[in-house]
Amino acid sequence: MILTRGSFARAGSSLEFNTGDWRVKRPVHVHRAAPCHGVCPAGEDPQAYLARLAGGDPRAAWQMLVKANPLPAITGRVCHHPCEWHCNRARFDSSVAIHSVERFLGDLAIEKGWEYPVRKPQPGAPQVAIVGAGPAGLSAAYHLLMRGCGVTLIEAQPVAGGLLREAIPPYRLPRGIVQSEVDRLLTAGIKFLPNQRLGRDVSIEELRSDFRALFLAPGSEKGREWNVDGVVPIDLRSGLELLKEWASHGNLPSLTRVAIIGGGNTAIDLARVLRFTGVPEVHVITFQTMPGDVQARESVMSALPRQIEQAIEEKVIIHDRRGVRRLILRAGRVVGVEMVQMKEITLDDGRHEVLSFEGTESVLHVDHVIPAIGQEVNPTGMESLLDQRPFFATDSWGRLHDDSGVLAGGDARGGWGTVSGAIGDGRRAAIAIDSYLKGNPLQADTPAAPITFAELNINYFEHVPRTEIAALSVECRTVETEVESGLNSAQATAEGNRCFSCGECMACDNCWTLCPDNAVLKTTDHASDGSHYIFDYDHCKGCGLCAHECPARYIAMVDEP
Amino acid sequence: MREAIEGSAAIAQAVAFCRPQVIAAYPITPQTHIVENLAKFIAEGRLSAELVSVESEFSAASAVLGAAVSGSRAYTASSAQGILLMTEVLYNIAGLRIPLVLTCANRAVGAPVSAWNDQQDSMAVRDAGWIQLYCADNQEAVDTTIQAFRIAERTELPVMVCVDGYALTHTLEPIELPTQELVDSFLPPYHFARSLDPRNPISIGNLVTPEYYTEARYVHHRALERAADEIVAADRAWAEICGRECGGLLAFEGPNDARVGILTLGSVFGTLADAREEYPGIPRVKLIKLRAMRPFPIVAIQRACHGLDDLIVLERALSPGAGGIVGAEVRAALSEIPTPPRVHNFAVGLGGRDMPLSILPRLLETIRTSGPTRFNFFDLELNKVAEEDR
Amino acid sequence: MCVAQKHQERCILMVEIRINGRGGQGNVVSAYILAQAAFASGRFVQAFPSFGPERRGAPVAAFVRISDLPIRRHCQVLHPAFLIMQDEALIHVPHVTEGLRPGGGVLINSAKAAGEFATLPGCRIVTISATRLGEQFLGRPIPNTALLAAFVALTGLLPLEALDNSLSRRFRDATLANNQKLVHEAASRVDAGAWKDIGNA
Amino acid sequence: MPRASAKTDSLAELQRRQPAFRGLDTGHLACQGCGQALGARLVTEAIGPDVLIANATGCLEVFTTAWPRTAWRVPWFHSLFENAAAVASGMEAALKRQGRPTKVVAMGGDGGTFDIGLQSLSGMLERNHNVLYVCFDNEGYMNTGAQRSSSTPHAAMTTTSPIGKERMGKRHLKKDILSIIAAHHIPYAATATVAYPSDLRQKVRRGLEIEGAAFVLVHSPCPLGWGHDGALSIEVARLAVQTGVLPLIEMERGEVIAAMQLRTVRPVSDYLKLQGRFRHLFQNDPHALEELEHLQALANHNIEVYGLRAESPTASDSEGADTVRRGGLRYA
Repeated sequence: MILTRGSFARAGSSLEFNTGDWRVKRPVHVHRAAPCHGVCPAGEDPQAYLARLAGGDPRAAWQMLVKANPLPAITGRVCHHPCEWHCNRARFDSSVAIHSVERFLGDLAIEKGWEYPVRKPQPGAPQVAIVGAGPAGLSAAYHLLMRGCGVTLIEAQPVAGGLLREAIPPYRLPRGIVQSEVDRLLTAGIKFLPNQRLGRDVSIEELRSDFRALFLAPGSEKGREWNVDGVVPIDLRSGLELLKEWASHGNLPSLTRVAIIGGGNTAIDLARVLRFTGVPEVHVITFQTMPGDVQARESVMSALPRQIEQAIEEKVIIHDRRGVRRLILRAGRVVGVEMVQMKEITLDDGRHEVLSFEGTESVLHVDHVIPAIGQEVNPTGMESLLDQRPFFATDSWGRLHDDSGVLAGGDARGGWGTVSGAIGDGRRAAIAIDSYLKGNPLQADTPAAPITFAELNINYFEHVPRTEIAALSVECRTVETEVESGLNSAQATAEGNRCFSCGECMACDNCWTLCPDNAVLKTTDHASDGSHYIFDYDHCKGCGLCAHECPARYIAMVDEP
Repeated sequence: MREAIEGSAAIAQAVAFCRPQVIAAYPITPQTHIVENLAKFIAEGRLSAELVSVESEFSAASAVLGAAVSGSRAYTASSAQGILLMTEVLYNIAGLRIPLVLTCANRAVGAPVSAWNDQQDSMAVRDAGWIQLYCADNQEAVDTTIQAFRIAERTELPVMVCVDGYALTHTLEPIELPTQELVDSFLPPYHFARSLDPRNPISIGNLVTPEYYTEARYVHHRALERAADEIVAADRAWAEICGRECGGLLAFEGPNDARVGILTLGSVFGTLADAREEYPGIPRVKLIKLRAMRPFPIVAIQRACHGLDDLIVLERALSPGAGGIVGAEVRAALSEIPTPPRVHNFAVGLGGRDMPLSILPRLLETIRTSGPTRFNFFDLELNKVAEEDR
Repeated sequence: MCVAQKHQERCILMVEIRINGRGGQGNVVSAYILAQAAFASGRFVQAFPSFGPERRGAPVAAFVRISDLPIRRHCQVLHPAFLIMQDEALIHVPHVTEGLRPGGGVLINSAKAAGEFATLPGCRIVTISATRLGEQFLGRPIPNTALLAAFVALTGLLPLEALDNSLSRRFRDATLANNQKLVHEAASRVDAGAWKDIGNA
Repeated sequence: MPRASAKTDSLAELQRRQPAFRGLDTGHLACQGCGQALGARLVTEAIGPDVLIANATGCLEVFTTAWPRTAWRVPWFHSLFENAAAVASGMEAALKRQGRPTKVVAMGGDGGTFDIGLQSLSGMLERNHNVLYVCFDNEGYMNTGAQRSSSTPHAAMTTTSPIGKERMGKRHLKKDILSIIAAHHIPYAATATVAYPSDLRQKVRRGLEIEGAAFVLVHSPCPLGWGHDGALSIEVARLAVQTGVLPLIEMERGEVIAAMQLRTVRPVSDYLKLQGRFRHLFQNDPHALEELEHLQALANHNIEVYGLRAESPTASDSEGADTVRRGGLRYA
């Protein structure tokens, strides 16, 4: 090296000096699941689609969403949205309105007619049969299409949709939405055979011989046996039957004072429909607890909290922590029920037990009792696979036995009892069937340990209130008009920007701005690992500052290889 | 008792034993460990002194000057640019005949800036009128520091103790540390006849007209020459009470009848001593350790070089445009004796360049094959120099 | 002449050791502790850092000389007989093992087996997971004491007790006790005397 | 500037195509997580290429220019510890005489600015040279191993203000350099910190645009000297502001015209407990408690004197100013 006069040095000559060997640890980009992704029953990755929405590309956001859930316009209205309860932002100011964004994207896709990312099956593609065109069946069909299988969807009813059409009232899920979203899905390449009831028009054996695999999603149509010490009113009808009858023919028996038994969505839906159709006094009795003041071990009403709120606004009278001790009948018809305080608790080993407390009896004068306590699978045509059980017994993928290529999902499998859960079952079943047909191993797709609030660096976020969705005032509500309004594009994008982007780079430039060694290089497109930055390991000294200041904890410090 | 201790820590302990009342210093590598240790002693109550953390070396020298002239023993230390920043004050302190001790942790001044060891800094202020003593190892650094206070206070001349930066200050070696009692018996409490005192008000720092200025400079020069005896006396007195001496103005090792001598200042002396053991086959060499650079011991040098055919003068600095500094002064001293040895003058180890043991045989080989060298850079690597700059 | 010979002890003319570490991790303190231990066991010693500004994380070195004769030289250690590596990532630093005498001993703080460092030519490698030992005994990931103890055990240059003595100059009560326990545990992790033959420079 | 693509570009091409001017580049020898290295780079981003820099001796000078290498991509000049401002004055005079528009920026650490270089700084300000002086304040002489400077905070441990029976760290208070600068009535002076990069770059630009002398102090945490982990440098710098220890103010003609409001004021101990230099204040010892209270009082005093407590949250207060947005949009 020749000494320069006065020992001057030329610009940029420091780059030759590799300070990289100062490292003991190095920064790497590690995608980790956000909590919302971890808990979504349908397997959605809300962080991913919120990112694309915030980036100004709603279509890319919708495409990311429908990678897991083909029915966002529907779940955007009826899902119980656990994603929002686990959203890290809830511990900062308020959770991101993921549920409303999902609805916004679903509605936009319908309005714009965005194509589903599936293509018609190639000739000679393996053919799979699906029984039941409810959310589980539709989801399985869609995910099998995505994986190149041919799908034949068999439905007992004349139209697809299952409970979406039959049981969920339009003020919560407008028929138009179900119609357009389900039809867009069917026209994407599914062979749909309506009015085909298993056990009547087609048999399990035929399906197993004609098709390479079979997915059973018949739902749970049969009302569960209900009586009080063996006593049953002569005109007993289950809540779901009444709802279905009302949904298809629009008529209901004339009732004045009614007691609905149960704490789930069906009970609340029925109660509100009865109120809308003029029944003067509607009671709901459940041994579960209303959300809000739940004590230890108690189980909460599974109905959506907002639906319960709106029901109360519509003067539905809810008796929680109550059960029916005795039916008071006159000539076989109900004139009253004797209620007692009850509570369902979870024991240490996870089992549930219902306690009733003598000395807390009270009488409620009603002329009708309607049990809405859940349904079981209608076994006709599937007796051999059910063998006397109320639901199909399956593994986490929905497989009845691990080699047979026969799977079941949705309500027919018990468990979730939610629309998003059914959609998740459909997706998992499709994955299992695909690996069964192609013979490749089955990997669990549960995301890695989700990022906790404590791991984020929240210094970089501003407090911004959540966009609250408006609901019609009680006076203007009718059973046909949707009670809750959706988000507009600006509100949806604003919610997208409120997302902390847990575990994924949001190109905020912190690492690039704050590296004392210029060892983080910004690329204007995605880097190979999905982030927008590349580490210059020739010069990075491994100080860990970028990892500490990354708002989304997307950078981890790992030992030198 | 003997301890394996870092040079700076030992020097700090020596300074503490001398009971300075005011310490003023400004951080500069490689001096910092000395002042850090002193600060620690003060914080732990082992040394009662005022530590004045001044804002520059210019003020460090000014503060200790103020303290000394007000009746307190004072101490400071610095290196390289720091020494040069206090130059104006150094001349002032010497001319006013103020007893002070300063440790110069030797470091190259540049430019270009260098943090490493050579003796450009103390050489640059050799005409400031301070006594300058160079230490060959950390034991001498400890002993010389203690002697320096006595020399300064008896001669009323400031003493600069030059210790090689890093090579000595940052090197841990076995060192015999005296006790407080031993130092108290050697060094009486600080007493400065002309210290300012309202009971006997005097003015110091007067303007001197041409009529008296020459005599003032003469007195200062004579004082420095006479200080040579005090330097030897102090070394001898110290040897009497602790059995160690540093060689007074100059010392040498090796056979008296050697024909070749090597004169050095500072820590390279030990390297040459070890080299002599390492290379037994080389010609017999007398190693001369010059301790006092100011006052320059002309007679002692003449006596030490008696009978030598060749004298190599190795120094750690140079005067650009002239050549060797010590070399020139040694040549001048030897020009007075009848058969002076041929003097070969080299600058070596500039800016911290390593001086390995092999330097001894290479030096002897060089003078065997070539005539006397007026001045050259012994460990120059010409391939690093651009053509036009050669 | 070598004083040791008269006592039939091994005559050590001069052993030179280089401790490679990183700025701010007590590299120089390790050199001083080793030298003070050797001094306490009756030998002449010298120890010094690599001269220059020390930056946190930057690869640095410190040097120790141990001899039966007074050490008067003040020059760099160019050909050490032993290397102590404070962390294994230093292996990536270009020419970090430069100057090591052929057949010299290299002690590396690593959880890996010595075999995995085969790339280092012509030298005998021993590894010890000193950081973990530090965490275990001192509650902090400090490898220095464990490395020194292992080194003393491997070379037999000085008795382990000398190391304890040197530590007692720096630490007191609980910390000292933990350090001393750590010394004996670390020494037991390597086969004592394996390097006895190296270093008779 | 062609777009830097991750897939096709080599590392070197990527380095050339960064969408920001980096006057201080990689390969320098600063400690891991050095606040001053980051501060200097952010300052050069705001200045741009058309500048002459006069740098005082100090950490920044040493870790950027070990021959034969330099990390500077702009003309850079280092003479001595105490003369940066004087050298800059000469540069500015020459450029004015030559009619060249190039800006002159002087840089120094707190030692080179508060202490040894104060005289030449005062001269430059008094003569109102058209120079921006940037002081990187890491509160001590860190290049020489963390000795005390006049900028070291009260009670902080350094190697020349150690802890012992007689002392609890530095006895004197941190020198209020801004008031000294104010007394020169120069057009613009400000304090900034690496924890708020946009605020810092904005203030440097303001200093540059104003005709006449300007001064910007950049608070620069030093992991070695302050005793915190390199990864926490930004967190420590932010807490210095959010506790009131370091008021971020702007001055024109010596008068305070703006100060970053603190949305939530944090207790001083939040800032102190991250740093080794204050560890002694957390032992149970009456002196320690006394000094802890003293530091809290000093912070309260700052909050009062500069009116730092925010009435209502704003986008430019202590929690709004460092808000990030997807895509990296920043206000400066």
